[in-house]
Amino acid sequence: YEEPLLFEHGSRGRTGVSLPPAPKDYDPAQEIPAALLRGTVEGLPELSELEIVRHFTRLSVWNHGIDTGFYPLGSCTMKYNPKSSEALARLPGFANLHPLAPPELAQGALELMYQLERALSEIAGFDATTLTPAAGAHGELCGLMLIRAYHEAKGNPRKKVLIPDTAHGTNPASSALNGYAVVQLASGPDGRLHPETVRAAMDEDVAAIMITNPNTLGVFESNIAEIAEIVHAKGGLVYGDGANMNALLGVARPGDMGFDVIQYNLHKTFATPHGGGGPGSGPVAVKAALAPFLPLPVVVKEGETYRLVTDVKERPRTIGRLREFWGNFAMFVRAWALVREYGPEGVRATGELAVLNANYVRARLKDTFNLPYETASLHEVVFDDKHQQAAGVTTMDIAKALIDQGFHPPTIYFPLVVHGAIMIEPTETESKETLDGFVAAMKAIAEEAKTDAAAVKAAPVRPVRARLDETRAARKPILRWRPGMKVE
Amino acid sequence: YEEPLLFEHGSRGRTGVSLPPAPKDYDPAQEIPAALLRGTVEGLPELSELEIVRHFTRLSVWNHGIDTGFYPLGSCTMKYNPKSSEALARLPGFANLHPLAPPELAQGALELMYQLERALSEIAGFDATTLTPAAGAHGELCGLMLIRAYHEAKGNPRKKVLIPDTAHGTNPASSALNGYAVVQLASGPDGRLHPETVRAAMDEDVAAIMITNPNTLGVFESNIAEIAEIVHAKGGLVYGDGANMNALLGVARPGDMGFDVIQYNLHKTFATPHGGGGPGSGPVAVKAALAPFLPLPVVVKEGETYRLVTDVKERPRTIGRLREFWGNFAMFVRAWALVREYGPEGVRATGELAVLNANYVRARLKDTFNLPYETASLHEVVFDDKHQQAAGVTTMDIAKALIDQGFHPPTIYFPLVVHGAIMIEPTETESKETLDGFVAAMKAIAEEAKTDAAAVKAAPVRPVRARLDETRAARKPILRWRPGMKVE
Amino acid sequence: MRYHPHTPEDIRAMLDAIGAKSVPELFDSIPEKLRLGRALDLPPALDEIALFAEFGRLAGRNETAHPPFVGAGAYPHHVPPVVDQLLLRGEFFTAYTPYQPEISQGTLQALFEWQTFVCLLTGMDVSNASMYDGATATAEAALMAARITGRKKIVVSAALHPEYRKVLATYLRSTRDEIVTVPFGSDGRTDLAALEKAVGADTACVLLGYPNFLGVVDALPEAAAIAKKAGALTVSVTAEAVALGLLQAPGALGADVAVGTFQSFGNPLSFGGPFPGFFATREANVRQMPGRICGATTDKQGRRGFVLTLSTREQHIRREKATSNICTNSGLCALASTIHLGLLGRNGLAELARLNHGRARMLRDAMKRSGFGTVFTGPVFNEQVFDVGDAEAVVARLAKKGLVAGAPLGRWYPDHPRAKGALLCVATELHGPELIELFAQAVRS
Amino acid sequence: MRYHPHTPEDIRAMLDAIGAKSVPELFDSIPEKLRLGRALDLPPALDEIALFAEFGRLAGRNETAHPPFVGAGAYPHHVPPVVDQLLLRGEFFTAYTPYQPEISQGTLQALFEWQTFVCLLTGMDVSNASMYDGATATAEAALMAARITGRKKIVVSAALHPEYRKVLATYLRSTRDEIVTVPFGSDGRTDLAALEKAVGADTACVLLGYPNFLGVVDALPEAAAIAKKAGALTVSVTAEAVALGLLQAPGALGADVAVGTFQSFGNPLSFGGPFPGFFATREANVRQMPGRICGATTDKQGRRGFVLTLSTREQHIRREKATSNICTNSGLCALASTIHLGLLGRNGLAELARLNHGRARMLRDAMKRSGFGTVFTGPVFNEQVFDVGDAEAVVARLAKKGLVAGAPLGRWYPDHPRAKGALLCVATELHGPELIELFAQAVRS
Repeated sequence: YEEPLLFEHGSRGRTGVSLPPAPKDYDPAQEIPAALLRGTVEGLPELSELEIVRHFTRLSVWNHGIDTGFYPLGSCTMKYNPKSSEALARLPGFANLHPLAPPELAQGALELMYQLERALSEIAGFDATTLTPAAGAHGELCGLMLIRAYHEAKGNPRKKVLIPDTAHGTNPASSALNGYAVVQLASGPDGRLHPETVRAAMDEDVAAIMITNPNTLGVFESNIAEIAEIVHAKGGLVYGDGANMNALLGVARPGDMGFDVIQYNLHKTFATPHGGGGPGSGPVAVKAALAPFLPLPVVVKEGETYRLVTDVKERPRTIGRLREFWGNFAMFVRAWALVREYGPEGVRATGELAVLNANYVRARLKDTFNLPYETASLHEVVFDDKHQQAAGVTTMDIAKALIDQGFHPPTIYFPLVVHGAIMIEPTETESKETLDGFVAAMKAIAEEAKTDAAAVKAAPVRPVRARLDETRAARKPILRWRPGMKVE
Repeated sequence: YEEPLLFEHGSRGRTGVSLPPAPKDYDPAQEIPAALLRGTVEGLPELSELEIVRHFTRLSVWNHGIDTGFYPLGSCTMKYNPKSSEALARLPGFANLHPLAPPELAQGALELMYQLERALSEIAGFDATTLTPAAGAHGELCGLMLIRAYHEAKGNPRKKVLIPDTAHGTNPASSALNGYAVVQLASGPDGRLHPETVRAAMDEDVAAIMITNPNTLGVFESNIAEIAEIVHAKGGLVYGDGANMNALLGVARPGDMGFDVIQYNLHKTFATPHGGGGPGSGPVAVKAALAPFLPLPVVVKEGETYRLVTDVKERPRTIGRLREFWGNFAMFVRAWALVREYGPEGVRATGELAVLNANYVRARLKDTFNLPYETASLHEVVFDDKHQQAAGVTTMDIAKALIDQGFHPPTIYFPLVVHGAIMIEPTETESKETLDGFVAAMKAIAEEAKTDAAAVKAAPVRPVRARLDETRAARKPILRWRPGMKVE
Repeated sequence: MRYHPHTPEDIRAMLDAIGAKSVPELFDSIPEKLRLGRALDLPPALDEIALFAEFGRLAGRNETAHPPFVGAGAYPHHVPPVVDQLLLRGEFFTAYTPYQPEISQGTLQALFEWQTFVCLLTGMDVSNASMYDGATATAEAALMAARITGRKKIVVSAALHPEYRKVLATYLRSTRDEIVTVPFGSDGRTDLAALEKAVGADTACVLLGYPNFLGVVDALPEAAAIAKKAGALTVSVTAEAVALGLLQAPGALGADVAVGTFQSFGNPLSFGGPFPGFFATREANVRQMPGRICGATTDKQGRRGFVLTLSTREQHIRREKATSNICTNSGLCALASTIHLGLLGRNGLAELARLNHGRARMLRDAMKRSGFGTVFTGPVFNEQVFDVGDAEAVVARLAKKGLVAGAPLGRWYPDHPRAKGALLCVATELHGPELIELFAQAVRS
Repeated sequence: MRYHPHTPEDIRAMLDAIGAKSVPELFDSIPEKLRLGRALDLPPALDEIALFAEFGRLAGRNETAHPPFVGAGAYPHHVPPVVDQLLLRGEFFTAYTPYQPEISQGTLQALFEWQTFVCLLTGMDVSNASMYDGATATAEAALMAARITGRKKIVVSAALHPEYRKVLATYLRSTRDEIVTVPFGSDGRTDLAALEKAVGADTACVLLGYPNFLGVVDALPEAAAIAKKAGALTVSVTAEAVALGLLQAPGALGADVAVGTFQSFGNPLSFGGPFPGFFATREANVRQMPGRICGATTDKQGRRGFVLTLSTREQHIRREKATSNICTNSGLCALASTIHLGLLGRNGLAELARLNHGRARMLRDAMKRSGFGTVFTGPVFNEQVFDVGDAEAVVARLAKKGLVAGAPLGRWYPDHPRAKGALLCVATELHGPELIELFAQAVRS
């Protein structure tokens, strides 16, 4: 079936809500200047509740979600989102709590934030954590602001940030947004960053190095301690992109490796739902030297009472505010629920099984697909399309063919250091049978690439749409509905 | 994709729950004889929570529901199930309330039942209502038991029940289950039951007549008052099958037409969800003469306090208990929510718009499909496949072809008085556009029946399964999974 | 009106197509004098916010801080939120009975899984797709036994749930089948000597609770042997299905029919309903079973699929000759049980059952420390009867504290010598050690 | 462990396939001295029942009987349950960013609808697929204005939400753009004379709340005219988007950028987040917009479909040259708003906005009867500032009664002459006549 846009059906005067009547004696026009008033908004839909329900129910089934199948997007950590957490986040005491409620009416929420902060500090090996950033990239921005504030306090904000070529795009973007020039560092033939590369680039103008560990090849940066020493020796700081924290849970801690600051992605490591693109939550954990600069608010415990510090006077060196309120609290609830259900053993098992799953996929596929780096993998593994190129089948084709097999494709064409990268992160919540099914699908596609490349290139045929024309979308952007709109 | 049975996948030792540990010091074997104990149950699935979520999420999308599209099943009243009602039924004060909680801890639930009973009495025009029956057929059984008790109290339970040939199958089945012989009455050429037919069959052995009004042809039994007089004159009672109450809401009341007792189907008229076959709720409303016989419990209000009467001593003439507890309370909550949101105007509009929708479909399709009865329709309309037979296309084919158009087929081959019946009940929650789409689909199928009958007979091709072999299912019944089961 | 999509323009256009002038005209087939001619006397319409306020008020009056300590046919259990979130998928809860199998495979496969769960837990060969509840399933079992044996006498243990027995009596009133009730002994088990005496060549079936209403694991194997000797069927009735994770399957102990409710799996208490009744029996009786049955078959392309089958037993085909009049059943409740049982699985069910048994032991110990012993000596699962002196007084006193204390047995067994003090209490996974302690203290003070 | 499917057999088989002896061996690439070597110091694992008990305890400490009377950037509104039931569909909430459009059309079409809603309400040409929240959207708007104009000075009204202004300051700290704050007058509107003075050839943009933090409908057309004359952009900031159902669209009043949050549509308060930030602007600025954008296109067969587009602006393509570093946004919150706006529709939105305005008037009358006047004279939507004598004392006193009373303005404007008594209060569809009366009485007594 086809489902029109909300704006393309309905009938004048229909509604999907049941509202109390407006008080009779008040007319906005008596108070607000006519020029500032509008009538009903032309173009808004007019639909019954059933029509809305059908619309979104029908739309939903055009999506692949973790709940419908395997979702091995590398660097995205698409693990199961517990339904318990959804129920807990909806408890009226959380969902209906106003951010400006007096602290005596918000003690439960504050206690939860306080406990989650401490747990995140412990898990990554740091001294303090702020929960306020909205997502991973926001956490990076926060971390770089802390680094800038730290250097400014020493009299010189410095100019540059070192970033390896395997980094997520957010790393250079966050640096630029924070006024730092980016120096890209080449990783070695083993997929790792080498101390000599860092030593060569490091000088007194470098504010920090940003390192993802394990990196986006799934490889542990085993020189991290030495690299940190090199950077620290010149007064620089070491920033950790925590997107891949899932690999280390309970096994190793960035704070024990020389990192000064790291951001979490609760929507990756702690299973808060990705929601089709957000919301996320990007807490930032720091060593004591950076703690005075943390953004507000800060949760403090005084006796048995919790309180939010929001006044700069109490934290004069703070970088200030990053959000209109305290952060994505509903995500804190979900993440804390997971930590509480797991306990220390469960958290460690999470990291171990994530690494086991990735290594299993690697072992099963390494004879079929090219492995550009032989180095050991942790939580994810990167292949490429080298073996399939002869038949003219590319990574894009392999991805689309996987769709027809009922799997979400891995992350493709990233990291940039691998040409035609196929980046697979299974996560710990997937069973061996699911991985076996995925492996079988990948092998079947590799086989078909040899025997019938055209069929692979015609994929996907099963979903509601075939390959979409992205060039057309960008060349003549149609970014909203307008009356009479036709896209053919 | 294919989805195995729960019992066909999984791995030994896997689980989908998180339970507290059992107390350490207790061993059931010390208390319960060994012969009465079992180990773990061989064959039960062993799956993680994610596997369960995927299993049922995937299964669900193989279903058509009201939420996915139009569902014009005649006699089933497949109207929109409000999501508000789902939220309300889940309020902890309702969902977690034990049926044997002391009345002082259940006043809200009792008040709701009391108010719903009164509303149902008013809507159908009766003196008292019992909420206890589990579904429509259970309500019929209850009503017939009341009739039997009434006659027994007069000294003779009588032997027969008169039932028109248009009746639902539950009517004769309920009569038989209650020990009455069934006498079938022929409806007239106008689809109505005629007084002379009743007069001819009526005698002192007849306990009651069961009438559905409007009947399953969607036709109002306009002779109802006279028929009731005939039956009453011989000491019989008039039972109303309330399956089609939707047609009369706010416009006319069975209690004002001579009916002595009627059952409701809350899952039809009051929008409680059908749930893939249940649960329903079948309250029974009666005239004062039958009230003393109502089953227990009865809700009474004493001052400002509500109480359940469960003791036969207080109601010595009761037919007794029909359920282990009080009835399908969670459905009462939903039905009462609808009545409260609608108010008297909304309830009446419901009936009016249901009838408008049915008449609109009738008007739009009557030139394309044969209308076996010309008599005016109320909430549903019955066509047949007479015009399509020449091409060898049957009602079954038309139904299956509708599936490919994204619609649930109407009720087919019922009522039995129409050969190849196509029984359409749109309900009031469907929009004109939806009806227009359905009409267009029906016309397209009629057209295709002329030009390409084979294509119609090959339907459905879009769903997850083609036509299923029902003969095979009945001939060699496979009614459960067994290890190694193959169905090919 | 958010549920009525009709705009004035829509109505006018539709009336035009019909050829009618007004909506009331569509009701011309109803004689004027049979029309209501006034507005219904119902409370005025509420907007959604007012609706939630009103229902919040009603629900609030029933809220308690702790789970109830009463079972007696409806059991307080934890329902994992995942069950409800899956149930709320519109494709499940807004679907009708799966009469069009091609677009109902979701419901049908789930029902096939439900039937399998019922068979696995009860040790039976076949199960139907659900009944209204345990009590009506019990009545249907007795009717089936009478049909199969051609006999009239139904022998029932006094320890079978009293409300189930009342429903049985209501159902049998018109068929004039005879019900004979057999007493229970001081161990809370059915008196086998009395049973032996009651069962004869005229007996259609013997009905026993397993566990029974007193919480006791009744003498099912012995009762089944007695019934078998007389050519009667044995019907095992289970209201607390979690017990079947610890206790031997009724089918393995000689029962011919197993009925009851799976409410404990995935279904909230909801003041007593709806609950998923179950009905299972031996292969030989399949064509005598009441209710819908789901079966496996193939489609035109040879793929496995599911359909409702053996419908020649049912009312919509056989009318007055049907095995039962049941039509709508408890499909969604059965789905909830199926999901919950899927989550529990082999180990989870065993653990949950052992946990329930352990919690009942914990309650017994706590009550003992409070000075209260049990009334019956037979083995129990998660329910037991305590002697608390004055059961009704305890219930009333604890209600003031917001505690639902238990079921005073005197309401159903007024003539039992220990009726006054007898309080039937349950303990499940919801009753943690602190709560059990709090309860035992509250009963005393 | 219900979330870890690995059985011991699975692990052994997988290790065999890998050729490893143990799971720890898989971590050999981590130098021994960098490993933790101890268990994490976290609270012990909880089973699901204990988990619900613990979170019930935490949530219970924040529960109040009545909706809060404070808005100040987060607004208490009724969310129809249908919104949440649709959001809980796993296909929506467990999906990632729609980078594979063929299997993400559900999310993509909904985002296209979100963008359309944002454009219709703000009167803008283009919108992105959402921002973190209103404050960061405001900061991004200032950065965009600086990019477009090549100018450094950001002029901001003191009546713009103070926390939004703080976030703006944090964001601009590294770019060394200058922020100039313009005061507001006794009517609660931005002082236009001061604005005129502050805006010049060096000004990138003017930022105004609409309505502003004081609840007042600010002088947007006049401010936009001043900005336009100087070649600066006007940024309209709306935290209470319901107002856009009553107030003229910012785009129609001369704004070049409209930002803020649609929290009021479909998103619970959740102690302040997550909320759906929005960002809309004129067509000409589309390639300077931050964040993801969804666009319409066709598939290979010519059918309309949707994709994320113009991604050359984004970090994953452009890295340090991107318009913003934003990646994850507020997709699910935006979906909630889209569903709620779909339900409201043309009439519902207008009604809801008028209802909110009426309730604020009702509150003003009730407060007047209690003896409390308003502080500012300008027109308001659903928020207004009352003079209650000692605002902090009132808040503390009402908290004891479980009422969340409002936001004492003195926290943000300590130097305002009437700061001590000033209490910012909201009234929405959730605040019925009785509750408003109760509140006005409680403030007095």
